[in-house]
Amino acid sequence: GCGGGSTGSGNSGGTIKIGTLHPLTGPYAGDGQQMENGVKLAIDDINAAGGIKALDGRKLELAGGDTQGKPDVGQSEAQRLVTEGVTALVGTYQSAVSANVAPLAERNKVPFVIDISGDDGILSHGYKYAFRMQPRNTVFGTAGAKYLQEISKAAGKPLPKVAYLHESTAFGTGVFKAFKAEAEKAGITVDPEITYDAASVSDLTTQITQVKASGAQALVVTGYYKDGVLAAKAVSTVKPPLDAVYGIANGAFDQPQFPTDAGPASAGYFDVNYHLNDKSPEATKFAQAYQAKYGQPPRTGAALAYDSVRVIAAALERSKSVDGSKLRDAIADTDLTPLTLNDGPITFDDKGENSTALPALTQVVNAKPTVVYPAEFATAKVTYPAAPGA
Amino acid sequence: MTDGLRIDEASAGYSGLQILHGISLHVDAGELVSIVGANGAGKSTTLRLISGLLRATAGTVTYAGERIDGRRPHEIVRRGVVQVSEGRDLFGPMSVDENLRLGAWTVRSGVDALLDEVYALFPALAERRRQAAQTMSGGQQQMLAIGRALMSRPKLLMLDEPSTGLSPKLTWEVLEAVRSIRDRGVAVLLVEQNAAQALGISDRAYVLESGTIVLDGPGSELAEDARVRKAYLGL
Amino acid sequence: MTAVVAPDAGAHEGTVTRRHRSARGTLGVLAAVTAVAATMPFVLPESQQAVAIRVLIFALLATGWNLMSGYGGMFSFGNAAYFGVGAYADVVLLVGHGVSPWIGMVVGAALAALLAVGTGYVAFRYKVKGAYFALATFAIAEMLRLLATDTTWVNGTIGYHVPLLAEESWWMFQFEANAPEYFWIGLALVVVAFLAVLFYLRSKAGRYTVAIRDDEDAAAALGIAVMRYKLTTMALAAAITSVAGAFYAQYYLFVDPDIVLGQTQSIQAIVPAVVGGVGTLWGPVIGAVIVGPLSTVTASLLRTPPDALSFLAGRSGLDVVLYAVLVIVIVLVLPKGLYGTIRQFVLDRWRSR
Amino acid sequence: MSTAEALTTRWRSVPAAPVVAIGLVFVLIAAALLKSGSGTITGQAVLTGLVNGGVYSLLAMGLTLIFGVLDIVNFAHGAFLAVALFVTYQFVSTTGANPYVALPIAIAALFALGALAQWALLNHTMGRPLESQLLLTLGLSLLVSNLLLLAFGGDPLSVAVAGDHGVNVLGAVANQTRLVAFGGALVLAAGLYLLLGRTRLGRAIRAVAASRQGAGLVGIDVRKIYVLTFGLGTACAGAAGMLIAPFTTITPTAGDQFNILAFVVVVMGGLGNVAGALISGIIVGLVEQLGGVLLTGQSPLFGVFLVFILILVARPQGLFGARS
Amino acid sequence: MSVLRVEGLSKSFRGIAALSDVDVEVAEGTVLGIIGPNGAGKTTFFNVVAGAFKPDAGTVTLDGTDITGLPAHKVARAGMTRTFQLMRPFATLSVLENVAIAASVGGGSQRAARRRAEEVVASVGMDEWADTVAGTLHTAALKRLELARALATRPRVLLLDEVLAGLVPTERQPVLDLLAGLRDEQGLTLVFVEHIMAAVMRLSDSVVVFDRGRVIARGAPADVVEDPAVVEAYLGTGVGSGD
Ligand SMILES: Nc1ncnc2c1ncn2[C@@H]1O[C@H](COP(=O)(O)OP(=O)(O)OP(=O)(O)O)[C@@H](O)[C@H]1O
Ligand SMILES: Nc1ncnc2c1ncn2[C@@H]1O[C@H](COP(=O)(O)OP(=O)(O)OP(=O)(O)O)[C@@H](O)[C@H]1O
Ligand SMILES: [Mg+2]
Ligand SMILES: [Mg+2]
Repeated sequence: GCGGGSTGSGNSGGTIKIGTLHPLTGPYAGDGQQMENGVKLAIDDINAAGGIKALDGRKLELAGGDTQGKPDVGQSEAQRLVTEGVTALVGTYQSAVSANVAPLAERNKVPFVIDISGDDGILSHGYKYAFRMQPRNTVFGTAGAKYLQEISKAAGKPLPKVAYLHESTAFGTGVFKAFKAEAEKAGITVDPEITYDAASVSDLTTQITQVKASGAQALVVTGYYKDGVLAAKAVSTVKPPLDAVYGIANGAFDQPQFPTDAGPASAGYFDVNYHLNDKSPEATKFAQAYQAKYGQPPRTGAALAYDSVRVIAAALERSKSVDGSKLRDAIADTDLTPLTLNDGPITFDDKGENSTALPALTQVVNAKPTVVYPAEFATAKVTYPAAPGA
Repeated sequence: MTDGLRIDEASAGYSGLQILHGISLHVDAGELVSIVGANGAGKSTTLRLISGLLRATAGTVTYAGERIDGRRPHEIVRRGVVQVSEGRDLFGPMSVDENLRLGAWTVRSGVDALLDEVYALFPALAERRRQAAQTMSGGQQQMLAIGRALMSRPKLLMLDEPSTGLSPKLTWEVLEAVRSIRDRGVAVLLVEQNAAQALGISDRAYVLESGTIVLDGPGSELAEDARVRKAYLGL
Repeated sequence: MTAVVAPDAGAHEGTVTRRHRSARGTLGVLAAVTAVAATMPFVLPESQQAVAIRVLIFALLATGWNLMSGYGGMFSFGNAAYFGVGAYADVVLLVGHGVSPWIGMVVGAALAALLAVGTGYVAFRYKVKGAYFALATFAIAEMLRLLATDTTWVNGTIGYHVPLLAEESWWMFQFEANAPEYFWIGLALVVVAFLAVLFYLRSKAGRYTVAIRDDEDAAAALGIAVMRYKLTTMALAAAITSVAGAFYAQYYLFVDPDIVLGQTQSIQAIVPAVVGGVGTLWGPVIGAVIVGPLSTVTASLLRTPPDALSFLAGRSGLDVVLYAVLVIVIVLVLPKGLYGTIRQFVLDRWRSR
Repeated sequence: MSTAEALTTRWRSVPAAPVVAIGLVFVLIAAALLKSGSGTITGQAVLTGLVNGGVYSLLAMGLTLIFGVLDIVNFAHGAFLAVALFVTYQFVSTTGANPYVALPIAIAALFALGALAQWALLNHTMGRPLESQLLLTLGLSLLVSNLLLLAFGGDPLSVAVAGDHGVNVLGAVANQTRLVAFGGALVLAAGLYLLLGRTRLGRAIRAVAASRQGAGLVGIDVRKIYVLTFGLGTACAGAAGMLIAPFTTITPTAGDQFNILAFVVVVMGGLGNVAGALISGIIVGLVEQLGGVLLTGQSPLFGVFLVFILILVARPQGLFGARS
Repeated sequence: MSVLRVEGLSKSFRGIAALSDVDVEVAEGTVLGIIGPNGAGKTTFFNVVAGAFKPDAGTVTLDGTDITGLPAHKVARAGMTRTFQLMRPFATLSVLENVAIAASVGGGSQRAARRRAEEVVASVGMDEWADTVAGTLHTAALKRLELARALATRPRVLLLDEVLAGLVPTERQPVLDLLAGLRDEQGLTLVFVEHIMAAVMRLSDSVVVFDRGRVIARGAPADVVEDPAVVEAYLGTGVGSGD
C-alpha cells in the first residue's frame, strides 16, 4: 500500500511492461481492438529495433487490460496493471474511463498517456502524470469553426448561419460551445442547436427537418459513429438545401467504412478530426505494416496508440530509468514527430495537453475520407459548396 | 385388473419430506372408489402422484398395464386419467366455453357434442358460457372444473374434495353428478371430506392414515365400521 | 375387508419445521468472518485489492437490494437511483462545499431514503406491483440519470472529480492509492449494513415486512399498516445502497451520471444477491464474494491460458463469454443461490435423517 | 360522495385509458406545433414517431409473449435481435441478394435459437422466481453478444437496400425501409393476435399463461408450449432484426439499446397483450419524437419514462392490462 | 346493544351489484351466522365491512364509531379482525411467527407478543405445529392458523369466512367447541359465513341469509331453515346438511 508502485520490479532488468486500457469488449470493442493493435505494433517495432537502448536494450512487454467501456472496470484494471508493475499506462478511448484512470495514475505516480479521450475536464485538475495525445474537444470546436469560415469564404460563399446537431453529453456539448464561441467571433450565427441522446437515438429525420426549416446553409454534426450514419441517412431522406454537412470530431464522417454505410449520399461530407498525416512516409509505412499484420486499414486511433508507446519509449531513453517520476519528467519533455497531423513535434504543455496536435479537415472524395485542409497536409482539394448527395 | 389403475408400494413427498409410505391401491374400470382420511393424511398427495404432478420416490403406478409413474401430467391425461385438483386450476381470465374446450385438448373430434353433454349436466354453466372463469362463484368454479375434466372423455376421473365451499344444495347436486358419471362407465376416484356421503355412493373405499392405507373395503361396509364411524364420520 | 393397521388418528408426522437461529450465533459467525476478512489487505496480492473493494461494493449493493426485494418482496430494478443519490450527495457536498464525505454519506443516505419513500408512496398508493413496480423503479432511476445529465449545477455529463489531497485524511476519507484503509472502511460499512438488516429483520417492523411480502392483504387484515412498513423497508434499503454509492465515489474519485445512475448499478445490485441466495442474510455477501472476482478471474484465465486452451488467448470477448457461461451454470445448478441451496440441502438431510 | 366515487370507478373501468393516452398524444402534438411554430417539423415528428414506434412495437411483440405469457424477464431479447441483424448481414454479404429475402431465414433461425434456449436452459428454471430467470437471460445476453463479437468483430457493419429513398407522406418524409418495417409491425401484430386468439396453439399458450398446472391437467405439454412460445417470441425478434437491418448500424450490442424500451412498451401495453404492445410502441415513438421537439436540451427518453410512470399510476396494470 | 351495525351497504363490480342495500346488526357477545348460495355476496360483505374494499354506499358502525371506508389495518386496530375463505398464511414463516406477528400489532414488546402467541397457539390446539413452516400445512391446520392469528389481535368482533370448509367431520367438532368457548367465556362477538348447516344451527344465535347481494331472510336459526325461499335458493330438497 505505498505510492510509486512501479518502482518495485521495474528497475532490475527484464522487460518493461506497458499497460494498456482499452474497451476490448462491449459497444466500443471495434475501436478498442484497433488501438490495442496499435500498441502491439509499436512494441514489436521498438523491440525489433533493439529495445530501450539506454536501459541495456531492455524489451517492452504489453500488459493488456480490458475496460469493457466501463469506468469502474477501467479503474480496477488500471489498479491491477499498476500493481503488476507496469511502467506506464496507455488508454483509454472513453473520457469517463480516462477520468477514472487519471487520478489513479497520479496517486501511484505512474505516467498515463491518453491516446484518445477528448473531454477537456480530464486534465483540468493539475494532474502531473497524465498526458494527452489527441487534440481536446475545445480545440476541435475552435479549429472546426475556423476551418469552416475559411473554406466557405475561399469558395466565395461565406456562411451567415449554420445549424448544429450534436449528441447531448459532455463531448458534443463541449465541442459545440467552443465552435459557437469561435464562429460568432467570425460573424457566423449558430442556430438552431439541436441535441439528441446518442445512446437511444434510432432516427434523426425530425432533427434534420428542423435544420431544413431553419434555413441554415450548413449543418455541423458532432456525435458517434452510429448516430453519424443516422444523420447522413436522414439528410439524404429530408434533402435540406445545404452547402455542406460538416462534422466536428464526428465518429463517422472520417471513417473508411462511412461511405459504404451511408451510401453515395455521403459524398462531400466534411469532418474535423485527428487524422493520420498522409504525407508523412512514416505514417504510410505504419499504415502498410498495420494492414499487413491485421488485414485491415488502421484508424487514427491505432496511430495515436502507436505514438503513445513511442512517446513512452523515447522518454525511457532519456530518463534512463523506469522510475515513475523521472519517466514523467522525461515525457513532459517529449519532442517527437507524430504520425498524425501536427503543428510541429509533440509538445506537452503544463497540463499535459499535446499543444501541437492539429485537427485535420477531411472530406469524402471518391467514397474515401481524404484530408483536404489545411493545405500543407491535403491530398485532395476542398470541394465547396458540397451539397449532400451531389 | 390390468385395465384399471394400480398403485404398488408407492412412496412420495415434498422436498425431503416423505408423506406417502408405500401405499397400494387399485381402481378398476367403471368403479367409484373413495379415499377417506383425516386432514393431512395424504389424500391429495395420492392424487397428485397419480396425475403426475408429483413423482414417486419408490413403488410403481400403472394404468391399463402400463407404468405411468414418472410420466408428466399431459402424458397421463392422454391415457384418460384426469384429475380435478383441490385448487381447481382453472384458466381464470378465459371464458367458461374456452375452459371447457381446453378440457377437450386431447380429444380431437366430437367436441361440440361433448360440450352439449357437459352443459346439459350443469345448466348453470350453460347460462354463463362467455363469463370469465375467475369471476364465477365458488360453486360454479367447481362445476366448471368437473365439466372441464369430463371434456377429455376420461376413463378414470379423480376428484379432490369437489364439495368444499359449496352450498348444501350444490353439494348434493355435485355428488349426484358424480354418481351419474360413474353410471356412464367412467371410473371415479373420489376424495371427499363429507365421508359419510362419499362412502354412501362409493363401490369401494380406502382409509388413509398418515400416509398409510389402514383399511379398505366396500363403501357401505366401511360406513358401518365402528372405527371409521368414530374417527372420520364424527358419529 | 382387510384392516392393515388399526386407525390411529392424531399422529402427525412429516412436518417442515423451522429452527430458530439465535442472533448470537449469527453475530459470532459475523465476527469470525469479519476478522478473517480484515486480514485481506495483507493476504491478497496488491493487484487484487481493487477486486476486493469491488466485492465490498457489491456486498453493500446486494444487501440493500436483498432487503427491499428479497425480504420485502418489492422487486427493484432501479437501485442505481439510490446509489447515485449517495454518490452525488457525497461529491456535491465535498467538491462544492468542502464537506467531509462522512457527513455527505449521512446526508446521501437521508436523501436516498426520502426518494425511496416518495416514489414508494406513489407506487403503492396506486397499487403498482410486481413487474410493473420493477420497471417503474427502473424508469425513476433512468429519469434521475437523464436529469443529472442535463442539470448544470451537478455538472451535467461532466461529473465530478474528487480532488486529490496532499496527504491522507480520515476526516476527508482519502488515503494513498490501494491503502488498506479503503478496504477496512468498506468492510466496516458492509458489517454495519449487515447488522442493520439483521436487527431490522428481528424488529417488529422487519417481521411485518416479511409478513407483508408473504401476504399483503392478510397482514392488513391483522392491523398492520402495510404502507408504513413497506416504506420503512425501502428507506433502509435505499440508505444502505446510497452508502455504497458514497463509498464508490471516495474510492474511484470520479462520478458521472452514467456511472453511478446507470443501469449497470441496478443490475450489479441484483446479480450477487441471486447468486448467493435471495431472501437470506448471508446470500448477498457470499454472492458478492463470488461475482466480484468472477470477471477478473475469467479475464486472467484467458490472459495466461493453460496450454490446452492457448488457442483462445488474446481474443477479446472470450473472457466475457466464459463469465456468462459461469453465471448461467451457477443459476442452473444453484436454484436458490449458493447459500440458499446449501442451506436447503442441509435442512433436507437433517430432516430425513 | 358515493355517486362521485361510483362514477370514477366506472369511468376507470371503461377502456378510458387508451382514450386518455391518445388525448395525451394530441396535446403533445398541439404543444409541439406551438413550440416549433412549424407544421412541417411537427408533421415530420409525428410521422417519424409513428414509424419509429412501429419499430419499438416490433421488438416488444416478441417480448410480450415471453414476458407477458411465460413470465420470463428476457434480457437476451436485444441480443437475439443482434443475432438476426448478423444473420441478415451474413446472408446479404454471401449471396448478394436483397435483404428482404433473408426474412424467412432470420425468422427460422431465431425461432430455432429461442426454442433451443428455452429447451436447454430456461425450461430448467420453470416456476422459479423472477430474478433467477432474469439472471439467466442476462448471462445469455452476454454470451450471445460476445459470441457475435468473437465471430464478427466489433466494427459496425451495414446492410443496404438498393434504391431506398424517402417517401413523401403529407409533406413529411420517411424512408421506404422504415415504412416497410412499420408495415411489418402491423402484420406481425395481426398475425400474433390471430395466432393467440384463433389457433389451437394460441389457446394452449393462453392456457399455460393462465394456469400452468391446469394446462398440464388438461393434457397440454407445458414444456413444449414453453419452447414453442419462446421460439415464437424470439422469431419475432428475428423478423424485427431483419426488418430494421437496412437502417441500423450492425454491431454485437446493437440490440441492447432497444431492450429496455421494449420492456417499457410491453408493460405499458399490459403483459401479454399484443395489441397493447403495438399501440404503446407507437405512443412511445410519438412521445420520444414530439418530446424531442418540445424539450430541447432534455433527452426525449425522459418524456417517455415520465409518460410511462403516469400511465402506471393511472392504470397500474398497463394501458390494456386485463389482470386485476 | 349491537356492537356491529351495518346499514344500507352496497357494492358493485363493473356495474354488477354484489351487495345491495344490506342491513345487518350483531349484538355484543352473540354469534351471527351468514348463509347463502355461492356467489351471494357473503365474502364481499366481509371485504367491505373489514375495509378491503370501499363501499359504494352505506355505513359500518363498530361500537358506536363510524368505520366506513377505513383501510383494513385500521378496522383491525379498531377491534374487528377477519379471516380469509381461501387461507392466506405468511407462507415462509412458522406457525408461531405467524401468530406472534398478529399478537404484536396492538403494541407491546416482541417478547410479550411471543408469549401471547404461544398461548393462542396452544388454545387452538396447534402446539405440535408451532415451529412448522406455514406454507406446508394441510387444510385443517391452516384453518386453525387463520383463527389463531385473528385471535391473537385481541379482537372484540371476529369475522370468520368458512373456517370449517375442507375439514373432515371429526376436525369440525373441536373448532366449533373453540368458537362457542370464545363467545361464552370471552364474550367475543362472532360473525361467521358457513355452508355446513349443522354448524350454523349449533353455533348461531341468529342467522342472516344472503341471495344475489340482498338479505332474503333473517331470524333464529330454526326459523330461517324453514323459510321456503331459503330452502329453494340454498338448502335444496336433497340431503342438505353437511353430515
Ligand atoms: N408443498 C408442500 N410442501 C411440504 N409439505 C406439504 C406440501 N403440500 C402438502 N404437504 C404436507 O403433506 C401432507 C399431506 O398433504 P395432503 O394435501 O396430501 O393431505 P390431504 O389428505 O389431502 O389433506 P387436506 O386436503 O385436508 O389438507 C400434509 O401434512 C401437508 O402438510
Ligand atoms: N373483485 C371482484 N371483481 C368482480 N366481481 C367480483 C369480485 N369479487 C366478487 N365478485 C362477484 O361478486 C359476487 C359475490 O361474490 P362473493 O365472493 O361475495 O360470494 P360468496 O357469497 O362469498 O360466495 P361463496 O359461497 O362461493 O364463497 C360473485 O358473483 C362474484 O363473481
Ligand atoms: Mg387434500
Ligand atoms: Mg365466499
